[in-house]
Amino acid sequence: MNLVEETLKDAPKTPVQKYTAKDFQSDQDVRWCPGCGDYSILAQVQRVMPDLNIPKHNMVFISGIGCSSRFPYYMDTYGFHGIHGRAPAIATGLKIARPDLSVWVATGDGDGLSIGGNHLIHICRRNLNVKILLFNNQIYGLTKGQYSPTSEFGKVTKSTPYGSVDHPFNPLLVALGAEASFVARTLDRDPKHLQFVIKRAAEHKGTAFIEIYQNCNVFNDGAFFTFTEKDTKDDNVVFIEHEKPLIFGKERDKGIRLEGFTPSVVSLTDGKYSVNDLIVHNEKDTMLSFILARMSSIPNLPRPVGVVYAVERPLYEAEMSRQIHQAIQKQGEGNLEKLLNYGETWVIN
Amino acid sequence: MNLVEETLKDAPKTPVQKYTAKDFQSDQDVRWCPGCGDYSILAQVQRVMPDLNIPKHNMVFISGIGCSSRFPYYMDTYGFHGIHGRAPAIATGLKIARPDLSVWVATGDGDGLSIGGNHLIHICRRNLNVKILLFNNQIYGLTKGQYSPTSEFGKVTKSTPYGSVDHPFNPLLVALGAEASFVARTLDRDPKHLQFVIKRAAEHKGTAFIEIYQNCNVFNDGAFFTFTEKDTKDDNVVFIEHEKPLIFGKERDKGIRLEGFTPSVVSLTDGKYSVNDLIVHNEKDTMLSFILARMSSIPNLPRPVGVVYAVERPLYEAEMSRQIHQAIQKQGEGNLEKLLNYGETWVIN
Amino acid sequence: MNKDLKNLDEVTIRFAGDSGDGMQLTGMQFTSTTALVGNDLSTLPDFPAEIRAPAGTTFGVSGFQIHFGSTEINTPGDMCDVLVAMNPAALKVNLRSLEDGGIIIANKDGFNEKNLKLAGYQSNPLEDGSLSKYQVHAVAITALTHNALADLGLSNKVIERCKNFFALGMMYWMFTRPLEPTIKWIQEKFKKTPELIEANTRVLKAGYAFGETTEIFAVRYQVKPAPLKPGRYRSITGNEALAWGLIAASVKSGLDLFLGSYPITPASDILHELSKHKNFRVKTFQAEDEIAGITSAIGASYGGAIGVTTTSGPGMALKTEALGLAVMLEVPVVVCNIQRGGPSTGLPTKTEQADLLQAVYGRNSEAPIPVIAANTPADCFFTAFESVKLALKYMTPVILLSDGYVANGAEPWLIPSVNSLPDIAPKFRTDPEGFYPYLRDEKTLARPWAIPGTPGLEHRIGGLEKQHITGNVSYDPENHEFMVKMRQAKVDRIADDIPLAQVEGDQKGDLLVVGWGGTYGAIKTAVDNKRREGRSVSHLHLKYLNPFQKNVGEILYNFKNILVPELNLGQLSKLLRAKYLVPTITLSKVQGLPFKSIEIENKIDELL
Amino acid sequence: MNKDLKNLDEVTIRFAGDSGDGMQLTGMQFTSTTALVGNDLSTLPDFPAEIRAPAGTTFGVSGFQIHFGSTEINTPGDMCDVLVAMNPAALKVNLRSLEDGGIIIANKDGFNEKNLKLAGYQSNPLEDGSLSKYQVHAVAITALTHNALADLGLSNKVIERCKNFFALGMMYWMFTRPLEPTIKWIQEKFKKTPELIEANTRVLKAGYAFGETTEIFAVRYQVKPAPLKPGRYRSITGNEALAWGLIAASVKSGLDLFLGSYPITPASDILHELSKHKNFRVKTFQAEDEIAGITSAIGASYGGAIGVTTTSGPGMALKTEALGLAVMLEVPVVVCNIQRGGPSTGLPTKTEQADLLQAVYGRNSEAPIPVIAANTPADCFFTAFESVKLALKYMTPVILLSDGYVANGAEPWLIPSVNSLPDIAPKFRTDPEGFYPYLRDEKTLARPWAIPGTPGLEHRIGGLEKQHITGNVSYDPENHEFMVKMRQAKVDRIADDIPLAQVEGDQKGDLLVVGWGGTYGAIKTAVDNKRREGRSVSHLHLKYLNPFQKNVGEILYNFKNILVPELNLGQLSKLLRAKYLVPTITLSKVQGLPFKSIEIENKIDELL
Ligand SMILES: Cc1ncc(C[n+]2csc(CCOP(=O)(O)OP(=O)(O)O)c2C)c(N)n1
Ligand SMILES: Cc1ncc(C[n+]2csc(CCOP(=O)(O)OP(=O)(O)O)c2C)c(N)n1
Ligand code: SF4
Ligand code: SF4
Ligand SMILES: [Mg+2]
Ligand SMILES: [Mg+2]
Repeated sequence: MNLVEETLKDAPKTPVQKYTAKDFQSDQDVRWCPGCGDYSILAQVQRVMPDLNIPKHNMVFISGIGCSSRFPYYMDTYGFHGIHGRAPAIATGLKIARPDLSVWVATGDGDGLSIGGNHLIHICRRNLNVKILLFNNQIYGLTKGQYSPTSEFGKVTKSTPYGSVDHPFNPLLVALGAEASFVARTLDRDPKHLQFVIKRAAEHKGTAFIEIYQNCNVFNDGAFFTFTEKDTKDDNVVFIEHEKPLIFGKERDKGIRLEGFTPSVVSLTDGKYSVNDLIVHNEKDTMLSFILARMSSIPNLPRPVGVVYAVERPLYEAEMSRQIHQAIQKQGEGNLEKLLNYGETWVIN
Repeated sequence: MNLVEETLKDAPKTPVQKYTAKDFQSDQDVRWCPGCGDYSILAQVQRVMPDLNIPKHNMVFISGIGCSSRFPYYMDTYGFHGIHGRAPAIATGLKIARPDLSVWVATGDGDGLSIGGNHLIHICRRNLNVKILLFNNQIYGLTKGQYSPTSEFGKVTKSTPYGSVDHPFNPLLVALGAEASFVARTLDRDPKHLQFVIKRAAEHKGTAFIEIYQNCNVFNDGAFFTFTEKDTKDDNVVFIEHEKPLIFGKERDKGIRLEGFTPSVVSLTDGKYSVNDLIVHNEKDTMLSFILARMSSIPNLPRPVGVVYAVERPLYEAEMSRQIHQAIQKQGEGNLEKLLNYGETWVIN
Repeated sequence: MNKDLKNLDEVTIRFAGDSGDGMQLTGMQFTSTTALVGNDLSTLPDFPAEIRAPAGTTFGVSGFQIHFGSTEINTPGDMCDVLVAMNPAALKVNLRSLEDGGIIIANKDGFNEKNLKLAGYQSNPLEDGSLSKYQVHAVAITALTHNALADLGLSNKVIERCKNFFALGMMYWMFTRPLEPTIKWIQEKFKKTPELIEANTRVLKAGYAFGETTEIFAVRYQVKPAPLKPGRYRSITGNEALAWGLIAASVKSGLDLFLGSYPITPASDILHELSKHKNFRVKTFQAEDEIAGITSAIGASYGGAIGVTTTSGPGMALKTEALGLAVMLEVPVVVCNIQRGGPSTGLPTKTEQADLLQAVYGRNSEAPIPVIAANTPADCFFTAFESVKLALKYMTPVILLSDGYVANGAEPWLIPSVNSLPDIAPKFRTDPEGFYPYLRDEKTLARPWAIPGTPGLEHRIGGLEKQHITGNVSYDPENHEFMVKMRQAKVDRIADDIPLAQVEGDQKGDLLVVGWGGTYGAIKTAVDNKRREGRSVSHLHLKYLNPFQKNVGEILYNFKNILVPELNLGQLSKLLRAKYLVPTITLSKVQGLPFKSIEIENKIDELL
Repeated sequence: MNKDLKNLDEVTIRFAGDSGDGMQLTGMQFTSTTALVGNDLSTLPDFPAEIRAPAGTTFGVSGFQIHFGSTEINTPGDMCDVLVAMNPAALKVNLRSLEDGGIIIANKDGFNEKNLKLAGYQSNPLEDGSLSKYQVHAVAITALTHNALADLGLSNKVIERCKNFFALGMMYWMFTRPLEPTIKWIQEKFKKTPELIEANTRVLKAGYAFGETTEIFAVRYQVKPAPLKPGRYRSITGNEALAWGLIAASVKSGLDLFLGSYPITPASDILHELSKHKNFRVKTFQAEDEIAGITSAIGASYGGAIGVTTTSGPGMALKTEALGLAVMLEVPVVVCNIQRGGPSTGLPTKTEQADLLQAVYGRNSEAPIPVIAANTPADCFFTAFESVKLALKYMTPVILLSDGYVANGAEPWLIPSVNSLPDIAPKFRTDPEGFYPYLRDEKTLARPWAIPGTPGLEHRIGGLEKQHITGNVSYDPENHEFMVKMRQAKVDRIADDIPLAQVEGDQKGDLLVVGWGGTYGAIKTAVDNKRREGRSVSHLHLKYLNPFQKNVGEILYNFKNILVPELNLGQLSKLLRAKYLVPTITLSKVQGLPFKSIEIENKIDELL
């Protein structure tokens, strides 16, 4: 037993009493702009946490820098406000050292995909059991309004008065390209769905990557209103669910069908196609996940929202612990005296 | 006209005389280990260059650090041996400043996908007209044999005496996830194919990402022999060509067929399937490119080699030049006097 | 009504309110008008760290300070004479920078229960007598604004947004400034919404009239024009000046400007500014991170552009490795570090001068880089220009140090004529005859700039040690030592090229105050004041931090004591002591705030 | 045959050949045997930069130098007495480090036309008289090896690979060392291929017999055992010792060791070594880059492990930003910088000491970090242990400086008993009562280590400036200054805790030679030699570079002159001058090579 185990041996492994959302509110004043989408994300996370059956002393939220990265301050768990882009690497170190903790990363489209892109894809490929909430507001909020790697081509911002000439990342595709084992998308303005997806991520064993569409009402107001507002949402979002066909529309009268690999919208009322012609979602289908992720780049298709991909594969930290366990089993607990005297030695009298 | 244009106005835009491969050999002794796969890559690049109709004074090879990154020293073009992982960023700056140059990046699996992963995905998304040769030997060569982000799970190396616990990247998938406009794979030991792919990349307008399987005979000998050696190659590699079915095998008696999205090997001789049942490659099909890229991760499938994906989309540097051009057209060439006196000024007598 | 008209030499005013109250705009209008009437001035905006803090809270207070006068003005003022406070939080935060006896103009309507509570007041300070040592004018600014606009049918929200102009109007009256410049500005700004022209103009005039007609202000002030050098002036912030200095160097040199940068406070505005000037062929690349920012700039320089990168704090730290590459490659890149409070993320919106030792020493191995610093907002223009000049002439990276205070501050600037700017005459190598990539110019020790595209000059460079002259990779021990010393010698040689350091004041004496960068104004003011009192004190301000100017040692030895005020724990001090073995006295302030000149004066008093 | 047996106090031998010739192995065997017979010794391998340079070229030469004696040995030797050269390139490269009159043992068979040409010789130096000032023994090593193995039916390739043992055998004879240890090693090493046991043993013996029986060597040497402290010894390299020191600290403290690292020469071997010791629960994480290396270590430390990162040159540069974070967070991480030649990629396989100023100053803003350096290979054990101890006690990042020379060099090490190692007794905070994340220990000023998983201690930390005690984000000016000074004070306070600096030699005198890190052996040898000549010279070697030990100033003031030999342009000098205002004389060497003691002796002569 090391000193950490020794020290924490009596700490409860499950919550002693049933938490409420309020238990997860820290004593810090929340300082996002009034109206910011971050508030809702915070509220939903705080609402979901009691359901996870994890004592809050075992939870850690780690972030980089950005408005979104202020998140840890507001959670009454352990919190670590890191440096720009490096949260996944900090989380990796912590999770390897302490597989017993529930480790969460809060990041932004700039933090996670611009400066931090490399750590993000590496944590995905390694598959540490860390949950990543990427607040995508398609803008740099904290630095007051430059375009981000998810901003649309041609976007006019402080740093691109003539419009940006950058082709944006598709965050889901980046995560899938790095072979993340869990990839999902949800919306700041859909509390239920947000809660659902967070819970699913928490249950997943492995790196869970969640893109959250988040409104920055100060520098990029309404970027996702088509997908989040009442009057347009139903016709522009398809909520995907495992083993369910892709149906959407205010009247649930439209669906997504594949022609070859190309998804297209079909009407379920004009007699041409029925529910049976539609894509049936399968979270474990790698290729389907690419098709769904790509849909955001194809005009006139609704935006898929939900758990796009979820498969299990070995956990990095578990494999590492296994190696250590095996080494100890085979060679015995390390003996310092033996180590220092290992190999060739000689005695001078 | 700026000083660069002024200075270079008389420089030939096409080669004055027909080059040979030898013209591209610099005066530096090549210092890779005898037998290293890098030699062949160098030779093929030198062989292809004369066909590109670009004067060598307009060519620049940029690299990071690694055995592979010594590449620029051996090319009798302009060469820039950068720092570890940053070649794509250096190339981006150069290409934006000088769209007239033919800019190439030579990188390794460590240089390009470990430390340099972020710059790599960002150059792909931005689509600068830069050619990237990634020498994948699934090992860190220059630092004498640690595993790399493409090394297989369980690999025993100097830094992983108990076997690595990292799930490797699939380089093609990473590039596709970043929406690279040209993605290909080729082999150090197949000179013709290597030449072909390099030429195709050179012709492509946009970022071209080429994964080259490269043997490190000192630290990872034979990593790709299944795919490169005579007796196994035909049965383990499928050479993909635009608009051609995926046939392979020593006797060209096998093919790849899709079941749903799942590729599988079928025999063309057992009467069950014919050529018409096979995947026909289409370089422009995004979804197909993912299926082909994913094949390397599926056991018992041959390795696809060739141009996996090639589409055109706007060039970053061209868009930027366009904005400048338009600004000048609209506002006239910048006038410093005017700038300094722009806006509110006042006179003190 | 006839009111007293008092003459003043100088005044400091601070406008303070909620982030949404338009205080920056108000301050800038007051500044423009004040400049137009011929005062010398200096300004300092003071942003909250939060983007939009909830209204009424102390951490959401936004301030703008202007110091103007009929004499030379070098700082935005230590303490204010007048504080305009739009709500209790603004009063609370800023009261400590108000002179005893100073004037408070408070928006009475903003001091409601909710706001008082948010600001943490138990009782209303406008009423509880706690402000008795100030001259308090509680004006119902909100109500008066409503009155003025009553018949226009505007929404409450729009009306509320105009109230800052009421305050501005009052101040224009109080300091006898004309309304016309601001009215013209309103007309331009709102040309698409005539109702806003009408509304803002009315409110501005209403504020002015309020001063004129009501009883509450007994006195009115006049600040005569300052004896400024004749010529055309403009107001300019440090970041603007820096951006323009780079553009000027581009125009003068005939080279395109390339900026590779990643946004970071307080440097982002340089990126914003430069990205506007595409017709100067300026190419701005918002990189994926700071490393790509500098390496892209190196790539661009290698290609024959002026490669520049701009950053601050953590961003500067990230550029460390690439700076070493630039040293090895000997390519001209300019790295602008707009210093902010640290360490780590620190105090992103606050100023500090604590990156000096990093700039001079902060790289692996011996990697000398020239370092120069900007003294004032307008001086950023010259400093940026000079940085490019040195970088091109010596084929070297150059670090330009500015800071949050200089970057965001503004001052009137005598617009230079383009012809008066020094020439920059870079040359690309074109002759293959006798070309070697590391064959140096005898005088400057610079290597040739041989850009890709030049027939016959194909060559290869990189971060490994290179052989003298040929530039080939070399592991030869003697060559390495030679090259290490060569790179150092090249930077040292710049000392022969730059003007000698100038002491302001006597050349010998009891005390020399040595500063660098943004402390210029505060030190100058302090030293001038003390000299006026007859003290034997002089001022040396170092723009060149590496190498030092040739006569710095000589100057130091001429004084009995050396005081070095710095916004750090004594970094310039360390450099001076190590180089000249002179004892120095450090006056250190690390509060995210600039020096007040009084702080320096007090220290001078203590020492003399 | 009866040959002369001469006694020697000390000898330096260099084995040199192609990268493939097994010179490192040969050298290490000679070292083991020499240690076993009780000599003191010091070794230095000398790798080529290329992985496998083409055979026969000068840049592919691999060398191994061993200096051993019956007296105290502190360096691998300035010049060698014996050079074993397996081919012309090996001769060419190493001749300049051979003493005049020294012995050359050359493999005559390696000096064929092709190899001569590859090495750039016009004629055969073994025959053209150009080596007349040395004692040249040209031995047909290859042929003799073939002869010895003629009847075994081995392939040419295998036979060729044995020839280094012939050379080793000859050297064993020449220096009267026993063959048994190596024979035992051969038996162990090749236990799966008995034919190789036979072959190598035969060749070894053949080499020995060759010395014994042929006429060419007239003399044989004996080097008596050194009066070493009694006890059990082992040979250890710097990187091994460093790794083991970390493990020892882990065992002693009861904390798991976490290494986050990215491979880089010459630091990679620490990663390799630590990754072997999984049964000590050591977790090694090969990160995607150096930034992930250190930030993962910070994450692990935050979680209650000993977070360590190891790197060199460009890698250290990349950690700059994260070091600032560690300063702000006040978490214990140990950053090991195995310095190499720079700047930039520089000379990756060569040694240098030029990262000192970077370690002390190289971060944005005021970010003080304790810096300690290893003096010798074995000292790396203690230094690593001490680094962890300080990091844990003061809750601070610590920078450990080693260098390529120390890292790859080896020396005999008196194995410490585990009980003799100092205790490390970290404590995690568990009591929620009165807990504040930045409430400090009064004595050390360390903040509490409150690891996730502890009920009731949930709290939040980060890189923004934090309020004293509560650790909440604070933009308060006074608090910032307070915290900046607090962080500095905490590091300064370490000076009260560490042992005083010890002068070797007299406490007062004409000349003090001050060094740090890997120059220890060369300086000690030089000073000892000069003291033996009666000169008034002493030696002060600084292990603690930040803060300096409390009595350093006092010591410096006791000497008339201060000489600081450094493998840089004078970095320690700058620190000493800035802090103590003492004039220093820098002896600088920046060649990628360690000092020879003679170089220091010459400088001492010049000064005395
Ligand atoms: C190394 C470094 N570079 C730059 C910055 C400045 N910076 C802070 S947040 C940010 C971008 C934030 O964008 P995003 O991650 O999308 O977060 P948001 O504010 O939009 O939630 C930048 C560039 C920094 N703090 N550190
Ligand atoms: C910043 C930095 N980190 C680490 C290194 C050490 N290093 C040099 S090359 C290399 C990896 C090379 O691997 P790869 O890119 O696959 O190239 P290869 O040698 O296999 O061709 C590393 C880690 C370095 N030079 N710079
Ligand atoms: S700037 Fe945008 S993202 Fe940041 S807090 Fe304000 S609204 Fe939210
Ligand atoms: S180490 Fe491997 S990759 Fe490097 S040169 Fe040698 S064989 Fe090639
Ligand atoms: Mg964002
Ligand atoms: Mg590799």
